Order: sequence, then C-alpha cells, then structure tokens
Amino acid sequence: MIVVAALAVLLPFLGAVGGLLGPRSVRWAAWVAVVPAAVSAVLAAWLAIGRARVSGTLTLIETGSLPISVGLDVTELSALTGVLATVVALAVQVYSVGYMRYERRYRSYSAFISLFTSAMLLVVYAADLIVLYVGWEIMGLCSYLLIGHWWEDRANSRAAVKAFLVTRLGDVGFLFGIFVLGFGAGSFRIDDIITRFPEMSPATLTVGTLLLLAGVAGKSAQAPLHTWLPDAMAGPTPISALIHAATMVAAGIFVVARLFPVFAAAPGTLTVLGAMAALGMLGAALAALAQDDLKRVLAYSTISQLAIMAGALAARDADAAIFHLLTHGAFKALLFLCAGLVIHRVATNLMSGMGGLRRVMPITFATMTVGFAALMGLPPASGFFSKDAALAAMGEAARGGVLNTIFYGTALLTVAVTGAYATRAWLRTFFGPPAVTADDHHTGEGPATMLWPVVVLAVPALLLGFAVLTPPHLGTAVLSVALSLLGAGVVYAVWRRDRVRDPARLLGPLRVPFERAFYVDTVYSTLFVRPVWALARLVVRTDDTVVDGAVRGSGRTAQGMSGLLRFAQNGNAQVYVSGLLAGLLVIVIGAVVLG
Amino acid sequence: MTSVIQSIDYFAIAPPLALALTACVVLLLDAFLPRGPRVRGTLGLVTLAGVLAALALLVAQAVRGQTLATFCVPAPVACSYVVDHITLIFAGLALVAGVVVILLSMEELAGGEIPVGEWYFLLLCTLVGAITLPASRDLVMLVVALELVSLPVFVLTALRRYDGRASEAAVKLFLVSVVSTAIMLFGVSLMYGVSGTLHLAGLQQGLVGNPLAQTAVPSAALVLIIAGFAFKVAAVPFHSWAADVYEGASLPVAALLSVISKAAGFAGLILVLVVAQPLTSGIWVPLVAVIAALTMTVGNLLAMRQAHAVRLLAWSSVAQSGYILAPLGAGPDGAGAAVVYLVFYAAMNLGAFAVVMLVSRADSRLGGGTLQDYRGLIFRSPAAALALAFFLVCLAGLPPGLAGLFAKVAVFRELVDGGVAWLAIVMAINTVVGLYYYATWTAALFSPAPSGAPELPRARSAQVAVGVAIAVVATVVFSVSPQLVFDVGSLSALG
Amino acid sequence: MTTWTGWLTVALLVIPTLGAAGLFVLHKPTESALKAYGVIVSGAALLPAAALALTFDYGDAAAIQHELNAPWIPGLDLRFHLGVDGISLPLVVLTALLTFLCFVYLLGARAVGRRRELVFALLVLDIGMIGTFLALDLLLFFVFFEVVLIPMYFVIAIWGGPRRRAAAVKFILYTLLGSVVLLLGLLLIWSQTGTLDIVALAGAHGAGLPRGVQIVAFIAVGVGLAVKTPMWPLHTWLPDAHTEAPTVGSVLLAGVLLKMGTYGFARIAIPVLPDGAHAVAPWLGAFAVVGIVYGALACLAQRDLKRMIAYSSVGHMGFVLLGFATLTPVGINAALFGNIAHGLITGLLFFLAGAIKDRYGTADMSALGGGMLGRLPYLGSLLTFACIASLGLPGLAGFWGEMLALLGAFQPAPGLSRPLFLVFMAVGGLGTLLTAAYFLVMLSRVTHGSPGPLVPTDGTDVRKYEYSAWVPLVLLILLFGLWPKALLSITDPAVQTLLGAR
Amino acid sequence: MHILYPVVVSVLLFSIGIYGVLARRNTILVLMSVELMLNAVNLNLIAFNVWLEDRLLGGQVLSLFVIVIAAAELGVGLAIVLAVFRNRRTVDLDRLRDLSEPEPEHEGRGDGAAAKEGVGR
Repeated sequence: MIVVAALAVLLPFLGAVGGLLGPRSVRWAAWVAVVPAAVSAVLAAWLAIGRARVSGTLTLIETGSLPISVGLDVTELSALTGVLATVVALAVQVYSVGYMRYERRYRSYSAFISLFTSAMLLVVYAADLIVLYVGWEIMGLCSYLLIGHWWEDRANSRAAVKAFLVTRLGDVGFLFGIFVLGFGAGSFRIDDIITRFPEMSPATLTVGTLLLLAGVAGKSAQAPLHTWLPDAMAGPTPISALIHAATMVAAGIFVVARLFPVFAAAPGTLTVLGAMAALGMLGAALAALAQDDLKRVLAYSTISQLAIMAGALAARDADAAIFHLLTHGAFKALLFLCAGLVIHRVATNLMSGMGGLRRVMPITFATMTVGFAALMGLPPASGFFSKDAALAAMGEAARGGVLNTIFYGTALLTVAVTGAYATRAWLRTFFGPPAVTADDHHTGEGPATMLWPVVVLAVPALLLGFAVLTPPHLGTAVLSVALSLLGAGVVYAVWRRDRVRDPARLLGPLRVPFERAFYVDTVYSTLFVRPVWALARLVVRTDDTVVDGAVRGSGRTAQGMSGLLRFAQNGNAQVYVSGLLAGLLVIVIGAVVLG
Repeated sequence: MTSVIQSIDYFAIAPPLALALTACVVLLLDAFLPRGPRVRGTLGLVTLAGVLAALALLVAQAVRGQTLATFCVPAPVACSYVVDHITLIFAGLALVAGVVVILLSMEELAGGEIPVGEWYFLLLCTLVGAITLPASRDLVMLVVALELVSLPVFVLTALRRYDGRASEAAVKLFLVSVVSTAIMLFGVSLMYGVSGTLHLAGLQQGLVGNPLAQTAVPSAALVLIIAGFAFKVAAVPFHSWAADVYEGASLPVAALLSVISKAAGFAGLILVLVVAQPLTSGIWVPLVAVIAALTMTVGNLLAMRQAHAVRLLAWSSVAQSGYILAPLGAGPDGAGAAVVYLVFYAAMNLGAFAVVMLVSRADSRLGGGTLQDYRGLIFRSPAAALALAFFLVCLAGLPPGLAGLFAKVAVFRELVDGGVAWLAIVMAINTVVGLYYYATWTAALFSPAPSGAPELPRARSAQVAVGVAIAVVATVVFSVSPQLVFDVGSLSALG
Repeated sequence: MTTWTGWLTVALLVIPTLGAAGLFVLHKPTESALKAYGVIVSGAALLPAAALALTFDYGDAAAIQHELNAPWIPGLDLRFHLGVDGISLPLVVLTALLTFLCFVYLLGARAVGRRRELVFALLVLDIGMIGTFLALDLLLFFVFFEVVLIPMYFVIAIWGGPRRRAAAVKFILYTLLGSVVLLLGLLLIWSQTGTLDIVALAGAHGAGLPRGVQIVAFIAVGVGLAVKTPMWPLHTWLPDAHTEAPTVGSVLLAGVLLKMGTYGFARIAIPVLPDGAHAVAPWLGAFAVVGIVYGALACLAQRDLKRMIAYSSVGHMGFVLLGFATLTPVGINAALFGNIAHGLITGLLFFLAGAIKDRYGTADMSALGGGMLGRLPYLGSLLTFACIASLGLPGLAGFWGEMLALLGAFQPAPGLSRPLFLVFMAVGGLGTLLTAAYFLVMLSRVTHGSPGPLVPTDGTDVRKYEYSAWVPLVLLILLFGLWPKALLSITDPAVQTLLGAR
Repeated sequence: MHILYPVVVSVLLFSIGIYGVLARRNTILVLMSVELMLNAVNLNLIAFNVWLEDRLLGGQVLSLFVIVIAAAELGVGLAIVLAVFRNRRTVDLDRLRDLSEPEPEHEGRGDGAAAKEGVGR
C-alpha cells in the first residue's frame, strides 16, 4: 500500500517533469497533465476507501542532529484530504484543457499544476515534518509561478511576489515551530510528536504550536497574513479555484488537524487561533460584501470560510473543521470554476460588467447557485452540514469562557454577512439587466472540458453533507439558516429597489473601508514594505561610504602618507644627511634609555 | 712579551686573493692591450673567470667543511679572518651575484663610453670587500672591508663621466656613505675605548671589567657602529639616498648596490649583533624591530606611487631590507631567517634588475624607463615579460613565486615564534602595500601597449639574457626546493 | 601514511600543471585548438576527481583516504601531505567539475582575446583550488590558498569589465591581507604545537594549546578565512570583483574561491582550535547573521545583476558561517552542504548573468527592462530556476544548507549561549525571507513584464554550449535538493569525527 | 690626564664636522668637514689606546687605517666633485637635485593613463 501512496505523490511529479521537458505539443502536455492526476485521484481514493493506515519509511537522513525520515504516513485524515486534493486537481486539469488550451504557455502551466498536486500530496501524506515542509514550500512556489502565469502584466507579477513572500514569512515561523516540536519530541516524525507531546513542557508546546500557527496563517490566509489571497486572484481562474480556494489554503487547516492532539494540549495557542479566526471570518466577510471583482468576492469568502474552520479547530473540534474543509473545497472550487466560466464569457472580472447571465448560461447558473447555497449554508447543500458542525462546536465551546462566547457571536454574525455577500454576488451576476459587453464573440457556456468538471463538482458540493452521517444540531442549524436568510433578505430588498445599482451602497460610508479590506495592505506597506526598502537603500549607501569607504580610505591614507614621505625625498643630499643624523640621534637616545 | 707574528693560512684567504689578483691582471691587460670591442669582451671574460675561480675556491673551502681561521693573536686567542658557515654563505652569495653583475656590465660597457679596465677593476675590488667582510672578526678588518665595498662603488657610479646624473648620484652616495662611515668609525673608537679590544670575539669579555661599560657608552657605541651597516642596507633613517643613486647609476651598479653591497651590510650587522653580541640582545632587539618596521613601511610607501621602474625597485629593495631585518627584531635567533630571506631576495632582485636592463637596453631612450614603457612587454618580448613577472611576483611573495612566499613565511615564522606580534602585523600590512605596486607593474606587462606608441625593438642581449637565466634558474630552484636555502641558512649552522 | 592511491590526488594537481606548462610548448595555436585544449586538459583533470569519488570508501568517510605524505621543506616543517575525506571530497569534485564546465562554456564564447593566457590562468587557478582542498598540512594549505590570487587577479584585470583594474587590485590586496593574517594564525599554531600536520592537530582536538593562544589563533585564522569567505564586514572586495570579472572568473570566484575560506573553518579552525572556536563562535555567529540580513538588504537595492548576485553570496556565506558558529555536527554539515549548494547555484547564476550580459550588453536591471521570459524564454526560465534554488526552496540544493544551519542554531553546542543563538536563528529566518524578496523582485523586474526598449544584440536563446555547461549544474542542484542524503551521508561521519571527543 | 679631556675634544671636533656637513653648501667644504669627523675618530683611538695601555696597539693601528681611508675617500670625493663640476658647472649641493622624487603632476601621468586604459579596452 505504501507504494500506492508513493505513486500517488510521484506520478504528478513525473507528469510535471514530462510536461516541462517533453515535446512541445499541447496534446502531449494535456495528456501528461490529466492522466497522472486521474491516476493519483484513483490511488488516493483507494487509500481512503481502504481506511487502513499506511506508513513506510524510505530512508533516514542523518543531519548530525535529529534525523529526517523520508517516509509517508497515510492516516484517515490524510487519505480524505488527499482525495480532496487529487479530485480538485483532476477537475482543474481537465477544466484547464478547455480554459487554457489556446494559451501559449499551457505546457508550463499544466506542469506547475501537476507539481503542485504532487507537493500537496506530499504535505498530506508526509510522515515527517521536514518532509511536510518540503512539500509545503513547493506548494508556495507553484502558487507563485501560477499566480504570475500572465507575467506580462506587472500587477500579476507583483501579486505573485506578494503571495510568496507573505506565505514565506509565515513559513519561517512554521520551520521554527517544527524545530521546537521536533527537539521537544526528539524526532521530526509526526507520529513521534503526537505520541510524545505529554513529555514536552507547556511552554514548549505553546511556543511550538504558535510558531506553526504562523505558517498556518500564511498558507491558509488567516489574519494577519491573509493579504496575499485577494491579490492572488490575478492568476488564471482555475488556479484560484484549485490552489487558492480548495487545496493549498486548506493545507494550513490540515496541518493543525493533523497535529491536533498537540494543539489541543496548548490552550493558549487555541485561544490565539480563535481570535485570529474571529477577526478573519467577520473582516473578510465584510470585505467580500463590498468587492466588485467577482473573484475577489470569492477570495474574501475563502478567507472567511477558512476562518470558520480555524474557529472550529480553536473550539477543539477537528472533525468539524475537516468536514468543512472538504465541503468548502468542493463548493469553493465549484464557485471558482463557475466564476471562470462567467469570466470566460464576459471577459471581465467585474460584476458591474455582468448581469442577467442566467438565461445565457443556464448550466453555470444552476451549478453556481448550488455553490452559493453551500456557501451560505442553506440546506440541503453540503455547506449547511459542515458549517453547522463548526458552529455547533463553537457554540459548545462558548460555554467555556467569555472569549469563546465572543468568537461564537462573531461566527454567527459572519453567517449573516455571508448570506448577504453571497446573495449580492448571485444577484449581480445572474439577474438584473444584461450588461453590454463589447467582446461577445463567445457564445454558449464554454467548451465541454470546462463544463464537465463544474457539473461533476456540483454533485459533492450539493451532496457531500450526507456523506457524514451526523444529524444537524437543531438549534444552531435553525439559527444559522435564519441569520443567513436574514442577510440575504436585506440584500435582496435593497437590490429590488434598483436592479442596476450595487446593493453594497447599503453600507454607506463604510463601503470604501470594506472594499479596501480595512486598509490592511496600506498599513503593511507603511509599516513593513517601505521601511525595508528604505533600509535597503541605507545599507547600500552605508556599504559604499562606510564599509567600503574604510577600505578605500585606508588606500587613500597610504597614498597620502606616501606623498608626505616623497616630500622629504627632494634630492638635496644635505636633507638626507640631516634626516640620517636626526634619526640616528633618536636611536642612540633609545638605545641609551633601553640600556 | 709573546710573539705576535702571525702565520697566514693562504687557503683561507684564497678567494679574496684570487679576486685581487684578477683585479690587477685586468688593470694590466687594460693598460697593455689595444682598445676595442674585442678587448672589452676579453676583459669581461677574464673578470668572469676570476670570479668563477674565487667561487671554485670557496666551494673547495665549503667542501672541506671545517672552519678556517687566520690572522690570529694569542692569549686570548682571537682571529681576524675566519672562514666558517656564515662567511661561506655571504661570500658565495656575493660571488654568484657578482657573476650576474659582470654579465650585466658586459652589456653596459658594450657602448664603449665607459673605461672598461677601471670598471672591472673596481668591480673586483668591491667583490673582494664583499667576501672579506663576512670573514672579518675584528673591527679593523670590518671597517676596511666595508670601505673596500663602498669606495669602488662611488667611482663605479661616477664612471659614466659624460652623464651629470651619474656624477650627482655619486656625490649623494659618497656624501651619505662617508658620513655614515665616520659615524661608524666614531662608534668603533668608543667601543674600543670601553672594551679595550678590537676583536669581535673579545668584545663581550672586554666589556665586563671596564668601568665605562656600566654607562650608556657601549649602547651608544653599538648603535653608531651599526650605522655604517645600516647605511649599506638602506635601513631607515639611512635610506634616503637609495632611489636617487639607483636612478642615477648605471643598472649593473644599482644591481650591485641592491644585492652585493646590501648583503655585505647584513653580514656586518649579523657579525656585530649576533656573532659578537657585545651587549645583551634586550638592548638592540627592540631597536632593530622598530627600525625594521619603519624601513619596510617607508620603503613600501615610497614605492607605492613610483612611476619610474628603477626608483620603484630602489624603494622596494628598501622595503625588502626591512623584511630581512625583521627576524633580527625577534631576537638573535632570527639571524637564520634573515639569511634565508637575503638569499631568496638576492636571486629575485638580481633577476628583476637584469630584466630591467634587458628592456632598457632594447630601447636606449629609456633610462630604465617608466612603468608605462613596460606596457605590452608580453607582446614584444614574451620571455622577458614572463621572467620579470615571475620576479615581481616572487618579490611580492605570492605563488607561483614560491621562493618569495617561503622567504616571507620564514620571516613570519620567526616573528610569531619570537612573540613579536606587532611587528608581524606591521609586516603583514606591508606585504599588502608591497603587492600593490608589484601587481600594478606586473599588470602593465600584460596589458596592451597604448595605441600609437612607437614599435619598440625587441630586447636582445646575450649576456644579459644569461644573467636573467641564471636568476630565473636560481629562483625556480629555490621555489621548488627551498630546502637548499633553509639548509645553508639554518640557525644551527650559524652558531 | 601514504597509500598507493595517493597518486590520484597528485594527478589532480599534475594534470593542470602539465596542461599549463604545455601551453608554452604550443606554437601559435589557433583559437579552436586552444578551445579544445582547455576542455581536454580540464576534462582529463576531471577524471582523477571522478576516480577519487568512485574509489572513495564511503563506509569510512571520516578517514583520510588516498593519502600522500612526503617531506618537502623540512626547514619549515612543511610536508607535501595530501588526502581526501568526507569534508573535502565533494569540494574537490565540485572544483574539477566547475573548471571543466567553465572550459566547456568557453568553447562557445566568442571573441575572447588572448585565449592562451586565459586557459593558462584558469589552469593555474585550478591547481590552487584543488590543492587547497587536498592539502593536509597547514603551510601547504596556505601555499595553495595563495596560488589562486595571481591568476584570478589577471582573469579580472585582463578580461574584466570597464573598471577591472581597480577591482582586480582591490581583490588581490584585500584577500592577500586576509591570507597574511591567516598565515600568522597558522604559524602561531605551529609555534605552539611544533607540527603543521592537520590530521595530527585535528586528532589532538586542541590538546596542548592553551585557551588564550587558541582564541588568538582562531581570530587570526578566522579573519583570514573570513576575508575570502567573505564575512561581513570584510566583503567589499567581492561585489567589485564579481561585477568586473568575466563570466568564467565570476563562476570560479563564487563557485570555488569563496569555498576555500569556509573550507578552512571546517578543516583547520574548528577542529584544531576547539576552545578558540568555542570562545569566538558567538561573534562569528553574530557577524554571520548580520551578513545574511545586510547582504539581503544590499541585494534589494542593487541595480546591477552581477553585483546583486555577488551580494547574495555574502548572505549565503552568512548561513554557512552561522552553521560553523553553532559548532554542532548539524551546523557544520549545514555549512558544508551550503558550500556545495552555493557553488552549484551561484555558479549557475553567474553563468546566466554572463549570458545575459553577453546578449544585452549590460547587466543593469533597469536597462534590461523586463520581459525576458518573452524574449528569451529558456534563458529566463533557467534564471528563474537558479534564483528559486538560491532563495532556498526545499527540493533544491539551496534549502538544506540554510535549514540545517538554522536547525544548528536552534540548539548550539553545549556551552554556547542558547538565547543568543535563538536570536541568530530568528534573524537568519528573517534573512531567508529577505533573500526570497530580492530574488523575486529581481525576477519580477527582469523576466516579467513586457519587453523593454533594450533589444538584445543577439536574440538567440540558450545555445548548445551553454546547455552543456549548465545542465550538469541544474541536475546536481536537483539531485542534492531532492536527495540531500547524497551529500550528508559523506560529510556527516567526517564531521562527527572532527567534533569528536568533545 | 683623565681620558675625558681628549674624548670631549674629540666629540667637539666630531660635532663641528657634522655641523660643517650639514651647513656648508659647497661640496669641497663638506668634504673637509668629513675629514674633521674622521680626525676626531683618530684622536679618540689614540687617546683610548694610551689610556688602555693596549698591548696590541689596536687603536693606533686602526687610526693608521683611518688615515688611509680618509685619504682615499678624499681622493675619490674630489674626483667625483670634479666630474660633477665638469657636467654641471657647479659644486653646490643644493643645486644638485636632478635626481629626486618627481613632481606629483608628473607621476600622476601613470595613474591617469592606467584609468584611461581601463576604459579603452
């Protein structure tokens, strides 16, 4: 079985290599992208169905300190997440064949997705934290490469750099967290860490998990490291669907769940996680309410939904978090792919350029409606069940303290806002008067390779909730559906009054701050980016004037002294003799003193 | 009163005797043979033969391997002329260097403006002095030998009678030299006064009973004696004459001054300070250290901005004197390292002078030339350029010039071992400064000549080429197998 | 103890020597003959290196193998003592390989004036570099350490850019100052122990050397090596030298010459002077992390591509030094790994920068404009690859050195202040972020965006000879990145021995 | 007679010689000053010899040598002065300054040209 896991990881990698180095034909690239993804999906499913824990170590790498064990360890959680990752990846690969096939750089694009799939699987299946970190970072790289896929546009390039750097900032902490836990447990093996955490001091646990949390926040776009995600929407839509909605961002949640016993032993960390989640879910939801760019709406909603998962984790319910992770993966991928279809059709990201599309794109309309329903948590869509589980967990935790109560309240408020922004996006896209688009040479909904994945994804988005046979918690269920509908109702009411204008006008003076996501970017730019640039310029100046200046100065000093000495060499023999005698006198005096 | 009639060991004094005889022969031949280019060559060859004969005698002495002493007085036994290890090294060095200088002279004299007989005669006289000096074991002998080294050089410098610069150089050399000699003699007289003897062997003993020995007089006397030798090695503050004289004198004379005369100076220093050791080393070692530091620093700084090749070599040889002095600044045991460095230095420096001679001969407009004139030498005469580059790199002390590197390592080793860290650091910095000008010059050899520069004739001179070859071979041998030098200069042999 | 395979180590030195000497014999060789000559000689020199790697007993990587020990200069106690172990073997092979690749690169480079001299200089350089890694005698190490100065000086001064003369002079003077200080340190060790034999000295683990002496000697040796490494603030010769040096010069300078400094720490400074190392390690670590951040910040604001890569070396060498400063096996493994990785990656980066400069006529980033991925997609992709490798992405060689160095700093050797090293680790971590920042900003500026007004004079993408010089590097970067054990399993036993008995 | 008297005289003589060497511009006079210095040495030697009652008469022997040396030096010196006079028509020491460190602007030629060459290639 371990071979199966290894193959699942390796095949997409080989696919990436084959795609990059293979013949220059789109057909080859497409095959080499889709087939490994499909096989991996099958293998991942096999592992998940087998339900047996699979683990194996290829080799131990002696580092001189704790060894690194190169191995895989497929737990139940890993297997499930693996299925999610591979299925979404397969969907995206197939979808991309249609979406990107006329793209000049399809080869590298699909290869990077394959590489990403491989890295994600490595993260999911890794038995060792360092190995996990390897995959973790490679995912970051792929994300960078894919966001910057249309690098001709400087904005994309900037977004890619930003995404990489912000996540890397978290990753530095993540790596240090690995060190702390690894040394605490005397091993980097996840298993050892989970079994040995009682031996660690509370301080070690808290510090280690907090540091890991930094990485989680970076990857899963949690406050305060969330700012890269909305910008990352600059990448091709399938990428937004795959990486920035369904899988990569889920990696952070996955890691916390994977190490959950350790996190559970560090209450301080969970409180911090809860606070981050509370801040993130409401803030992002509010920001989503004011965006005009459809993909940015979805991006902020991703942040918000991930925060809900984090909230569930903070409430010590890892299952609820993973449940929501899975359903979210499905419905958010669906939403993005639908958004991709829409954008493909109208050639703009902005909702002000859409409207009335339900007639033109009925399939998209239907599937996206499912997606939005799941997002809002309306029964019977999958999101209803998972969100309910998460909310119930948080409600349960709320009994334990004031802070937790506040978190729970925030979560409920978020549900209402979610209802509002989802409805706004739904209405602005598919209803109202059709916007006139200059570029209307696309007819129909799009190529089959794009439609099929959407339809396929709609099924789990709708039905995945029933897979987990836990009945909804009645109280929270009713409350959340009611809140969601309340939010939706308010937006609908405003929209009804004027079907052309944006219901976000309801926000009044708050609209701009919301749209700018509370100016976090600006603050970061002032606080960090600009000082670093100033510092860099200062360093260059210092290097030239002080550090190198000292070097050059010593050269000049030597030259100057040389000039002084040359002055004495004026050719007059009597000057020479005078110097000689004066020097001799000094030496004689010296000798006499010494003698 | 015991007899003071001395028996003479002629084998011991055979080398200087051979040289002196050759000198007379040369003078006679010059007087009786007709003038002409062929005679010039003949005289050169005779001189060369004489030097080689002396060298052969020296080798014979070395092979025999025992210390020869002559001109001795009884009770307490003290000899004025001793042929021991140190004598052999310095004399051998002077003679081999003499061969190269004679080869350079042959080229210099080819022009016919300089009287040949006198030239060779004076050259041989200098060599007599240079090989007598390391054998001297009393102050009279030392003074006379030193004068024998100096006086002919004044004349050699001035022999280019038509050249005002040569005369000027001679005046400067003469003036500084005679003042130094006078100072030295004054020191000798004082030393005689406080020790009651002129024999080096008796100095230490003589000082013990003398009431004046408790005063500062012996220290002062020692410093004054050193002055004469310090002038020879161009140590600070006796350095000022060096560049002017090197520039004004003809190149063979400059080479002679920088190697033979300098070696004689060091021989004297080592004899007075280390072999005789009239005073405890605590008095003179710090002084020598300070002088060494000053000498290398001043020499290097002055060389740094030099555009004139010979002046640069002059100041660089001042700096090199500082390096040679440095191990003596670590203690008497440093003499071995000083000798080792001197031997390496002689080969490298003579080589450099020989190539400069070769290049300046190729274009008589250049009196040694500025560094600019060396640009693109690699294209004009690759062999000369490579040789010069090799010597310069050696002088700088970097591989592939391993000879220079090992020489410096030997000195550094002595300094570190002797615990004179400050001097080691000063020398380290000086090495870097030194590299600056050596590297600049070397780089000039390999960079293309400025466009529009006249096509310079290729360097061609058989004798000088042989001289260069000797230096190259010596330096390469020293590089590959430096142990040869370490063997001769090893400390145990000095005792 | 001389083993019969000692001739392999000698062959490594003799082949380039004969090759260099052979150049004097060749009479008016043609350009193409010289091209072939260089490749053949360096290829021949690669053979013993490969043989060395093949016959190396990996089960006993801690032991000195292929040893040759013969007296050379008894007057200086200098012995001709060569050998390889797990620490030096990778560097020896890397050197031979990089030299070979440089000659391969020169196959295609057009219009190299005075090729014979260039071949000569590079071969002499090769002798010095390989000799340094083989030497097991303090003075012999120093001699080889010095051998590289003159040829590199000429490589910069003759084939360099417009301000080459000043850069070359600065390079040689600065590094000479370092080496002289190094020599003083080595001689101090000698004067206290009476031996120059590195194996014996390392085996003694500082026995017989008083602590005070060890500290002074470590500072002297360390400063000497740090100049070559270069450690902040002794680095300013490097940017100038790199900016002006021709491509092959930069490659060898970054790829091998810098390693000679860091190798000295592993070979001499730390094993021979353990107490000194212990006392000075916090300072070394501090300078190292300052170098990391400082180098990265300096890179951020650079305009010239080659200069930026040069400053990046300061940062990367900071990680290597940090690894040494921890005095832990993992730290030293990290440093040795970082050495090799940096040699491969920065070598590749300089190759690429040189190729860009050849094509565009400038390496100024603002002049280059952007859009290289559009104009020269393969070159741009390779540049991206090299940058990503250099910023320490896991899966590529650059990562392991940095990660393990930080790991070492997390738990430094007993006796070193843990909080201090934790601060170093944190600052180092920040450094990795800044490193990523400047590389990505550079990529963004140069490879992304629409092509600028500057049109390359030579619009062909990567050529065959360029591929043949670069692909081996790319493969090795991947190999060591994906399979770090390949290197760690060689160095670790040697490092454990080196730190043993403590 | 105490040894101090002759020695003091000798030191004075020597000092006068030094003064002459430093202060006289005419080369001939400088030569004569050097003679004074050498004679101070002689005086010293003889006095010490007597004071020490040296059996080997070392001081006297050396003083004979010094006299010879002085003569030789003077001879060579005068010859050189003659040569200088023939070439330069002067024997003033401070006008014999053809050989000296060149003026800075002259030697600056090297640097400037080197820089230019750097750009030129």
